[in-house]
Amino acid sequence: MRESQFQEPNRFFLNMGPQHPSTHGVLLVVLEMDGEYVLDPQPVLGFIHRMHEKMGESRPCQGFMPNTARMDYVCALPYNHGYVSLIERKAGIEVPKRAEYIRVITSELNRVASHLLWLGAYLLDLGAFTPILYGFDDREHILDILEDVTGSRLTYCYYRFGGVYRDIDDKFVEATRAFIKRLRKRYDIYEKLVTKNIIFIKRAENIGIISPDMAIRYGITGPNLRGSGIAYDIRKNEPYSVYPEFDFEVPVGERGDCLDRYMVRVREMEQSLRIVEQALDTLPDGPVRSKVPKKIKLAPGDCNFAVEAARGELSYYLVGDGTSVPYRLKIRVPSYSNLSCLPELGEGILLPDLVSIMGSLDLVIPEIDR
Amino acid sequence: MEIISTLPPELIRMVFAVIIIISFIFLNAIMMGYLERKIAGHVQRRPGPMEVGSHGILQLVVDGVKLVGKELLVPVNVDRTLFRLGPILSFTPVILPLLVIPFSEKLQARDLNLGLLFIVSMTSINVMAILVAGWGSNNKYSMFGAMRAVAQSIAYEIPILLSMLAVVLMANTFSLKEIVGAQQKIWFILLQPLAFIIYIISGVAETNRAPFDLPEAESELTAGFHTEYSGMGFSLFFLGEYTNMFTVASVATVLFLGGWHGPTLPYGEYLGIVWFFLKVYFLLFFMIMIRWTYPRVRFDQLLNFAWKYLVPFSLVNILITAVVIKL
Amino acid sequence: MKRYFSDLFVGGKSLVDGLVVTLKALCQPMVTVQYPREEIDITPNFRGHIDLVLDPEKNTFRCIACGMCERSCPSECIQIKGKKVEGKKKKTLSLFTLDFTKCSLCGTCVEICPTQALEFSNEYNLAAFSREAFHYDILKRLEERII
Amino acid sequence: MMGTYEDFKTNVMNLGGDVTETDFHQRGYHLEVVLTVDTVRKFAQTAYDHGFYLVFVTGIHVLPETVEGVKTSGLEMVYQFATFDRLCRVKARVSVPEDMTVPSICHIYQGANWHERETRDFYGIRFSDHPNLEPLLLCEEDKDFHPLLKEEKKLKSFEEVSWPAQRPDMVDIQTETSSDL
Repeated sequence: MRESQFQEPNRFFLNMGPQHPSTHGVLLVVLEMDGEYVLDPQPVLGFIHRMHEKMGESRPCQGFMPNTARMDYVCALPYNHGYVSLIERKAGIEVPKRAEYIRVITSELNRVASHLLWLGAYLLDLGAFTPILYGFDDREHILDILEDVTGSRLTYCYYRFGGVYRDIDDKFVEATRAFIKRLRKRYDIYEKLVTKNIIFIKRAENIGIISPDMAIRYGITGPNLRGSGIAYDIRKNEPYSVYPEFDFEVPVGERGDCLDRYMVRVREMEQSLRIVEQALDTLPDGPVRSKVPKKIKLAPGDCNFAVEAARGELSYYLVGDGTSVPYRLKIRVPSYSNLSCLPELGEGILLPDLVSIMGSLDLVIPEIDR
Repeated sequence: MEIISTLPPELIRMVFAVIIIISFIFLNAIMMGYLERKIAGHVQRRPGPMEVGSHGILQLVVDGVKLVGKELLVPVNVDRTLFRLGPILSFTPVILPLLVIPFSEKLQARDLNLGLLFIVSMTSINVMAILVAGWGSNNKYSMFGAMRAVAQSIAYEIPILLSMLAVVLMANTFSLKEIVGAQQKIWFILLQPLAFIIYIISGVAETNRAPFDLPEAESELTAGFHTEYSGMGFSLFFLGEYTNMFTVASVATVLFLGGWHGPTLPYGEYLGIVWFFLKVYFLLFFMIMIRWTYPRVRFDQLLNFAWKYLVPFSLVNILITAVVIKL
Repeated sequence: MKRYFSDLFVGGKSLVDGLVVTLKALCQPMVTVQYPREEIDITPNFRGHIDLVLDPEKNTFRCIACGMCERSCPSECIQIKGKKVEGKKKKTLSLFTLDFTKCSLCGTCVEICPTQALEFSNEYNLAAFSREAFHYDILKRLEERII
Repeated sequence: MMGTYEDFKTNVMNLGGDVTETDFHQRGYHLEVVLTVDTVRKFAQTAYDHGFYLVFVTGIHVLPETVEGVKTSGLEMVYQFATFDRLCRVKARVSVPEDMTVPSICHIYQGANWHERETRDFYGIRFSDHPNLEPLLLCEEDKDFHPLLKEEKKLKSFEEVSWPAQRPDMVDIQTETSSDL
């Protein structure tokens, strides 16, 4: 693939992936190594490239809805959210308040589910087998709650232009409140098993430091950025939906190492729960879907909509041409930019640290490959 | 029959002992495999194997049959001799330490006066097997695993020896039987708690178990030194690992937990084995629990821990022991 | 030097704490079920593949073969045909197939249907050895239920 | 050097960029900058100096036109930038000349490396001085296959896919967002 750089006899290439346990999917990282030291890790993408952007340009905008859930399947609802909001912005569709509340509640629950899965997967990368099962145990409750209202467990297609597919009921509210209570009780387990564990701390502390300047140069967003001490959250900085109505904090780290990224995500779960609680308390009555024409015309001109997905900034950029089929649909996925810093981040470190860094970046490969 | 009677009785005894021990090794691996999967399951709030037999008790037997029935794949461009030698080398030496372990007062294949040294030398052959397998596989991941195993083994042999040495100083002998005998009144774990802790930590590292399972570090090296092995080749490594665990736990029992000593049983000189096995399997349970609790340490941290904590502490321990004994 | 000992003691304690968590979990009941032997009830809101609604009054489908679902489907997995039956003014449904290998369960067809003739089935135990097994004949499935 | 919003605007204008303020609630970005191939890098440097991060780089395929006797390639590059410390999204647009080459900005924004490789995959736009312009998402065999280039009959002219020319009163309905930056 690349020119041989073997000036020194000790150097060699190692293919990590596409079927490696810690690349979380079909990602190949070609490592140039000297002993156990990684000199130059180069990710090779595109193993599950599906050209979602072309699909977006070849069918009416309603038809693209199911695709949005199939990029980041771990946290699909914010992807739904970004897309419906984009079309609503473009076509000037009003959304009932209740629908926006429901969107926020379900998106935040999905974010917690995503972080729980990440927590387990990261620990699995570090060699601990048990936390992922505990994470799954909690996550399963969220999936049950979401399944009851959305009808699917993972690749949701729940939001609709101008509202949501189905209204939530008392059962949903009750189950969600019960879940919030349950997860708060479980923090203690995670803290004792993982957060305070000396082996874990030693594996994550001072590893893979992302400086704020580096974040700017690579466009790193989401918890990976907030770990570096920059409180940048689209929900706060570029408020969309009804997020401005809720009181929540944006947790930040200090050094920008793997441990900070871990702590940011763990604290973000609590903030998401807070948002869900407030939204449930102040849930307005009313319709969940406004009247939307069967065929939505996208006026000429471009339009952008950014949302905070679990992994960072997700931007949809659409160019309309007056028909109902988008002329151009660009999807800016967070993991793509987050991963692109790996060659710089992984220079001259040990192989186990590279695994730790890749785990802490929270990569979802189908999202990167699109 | 006449030929047998002409043979020295000691030889017949040894042959019997070896047969019993080999069958025990297989039984132990099956039990340990089952226990490990069951405990892992319950720790993770799931049932573990449930399908084959009541509560999946025959799961490992079936797995064994499957492994035996599998094709032995030899990848191209490997060093065939070394590749085949690896598993054998990993399996053979693990039988020998069990020959000198006193399971009870009268159940011991052979009491060597340098029994402890014999065990130490035999268990360290295991790392040779990993090196041979890793090198012979012609796979970079395997090679990493092999190199790690060697460094890890060198680092952890020293604290193991030093912690053993403290006990040897107390008992004034290398013979395992006599060491157990010296614990008639008080177990050495009470007199040498530090040595016990050091021994257990190093023992886990020595058997390449999590959190020190660096040679096979799944998330880093896919499967480390046994990446390329299939079928019986893989299962011999598997057998070797569990037997090694058993050896480490038995030596810990002999050195620190008073071997066969326990509340008096009828036929105590034979049934002491009950106490012995209870203690061994308690330690093994502990080792399994550790595996399913902690993340894996990094390679340099592992070595740092050995050289910065275990070696100095065990040296201090020996020094104190020696001074106290002299006084 | 201070860090040397604090690592030892704080670290040691954290390891013991961790072990307590797993030991406690060891004694707690399981949270999973043995799947093929036990099954968890699935929510009635689950969205499986589509099915035709059996109208209890007419004891047949409500579909008027207008083809809205076929046209709205983003994956083009629905195929519909109607034919003229003597004595009736409108077309009657004669073929309704779903290629479930392509379906992404978005629910557009169910929502767009002017007569609410489609619903989601609750089936999730779907596995087969061939692709053709997922080419469902939805009309036939309904006819089986009519009896 | 982190300047104010006004500084940024002036600096970009000094580069020769054509800056227009837009309605954020309608378009989702605040500033639209029209650049030429010569000013792309300078603009990127200015954006970097003002603390902007790169959101994405992509292209749009429109009908080629002949402007002042020079035929364009029909491809438009779109860059989007945003910043961490205030709400400001900038869209920059460059018309790709007929030789299909645009200067790479990945020496300023390393993150642009992959975005530019992706754009090469999808549109065939080449980036001068790019360190490694190899296929990223598509495979090596598809080096000359560019999936996002539209068929001739589906192509629309640039005017057909852009907002109607800005009315003079547009600036007055500016939202509070851009004024208090």
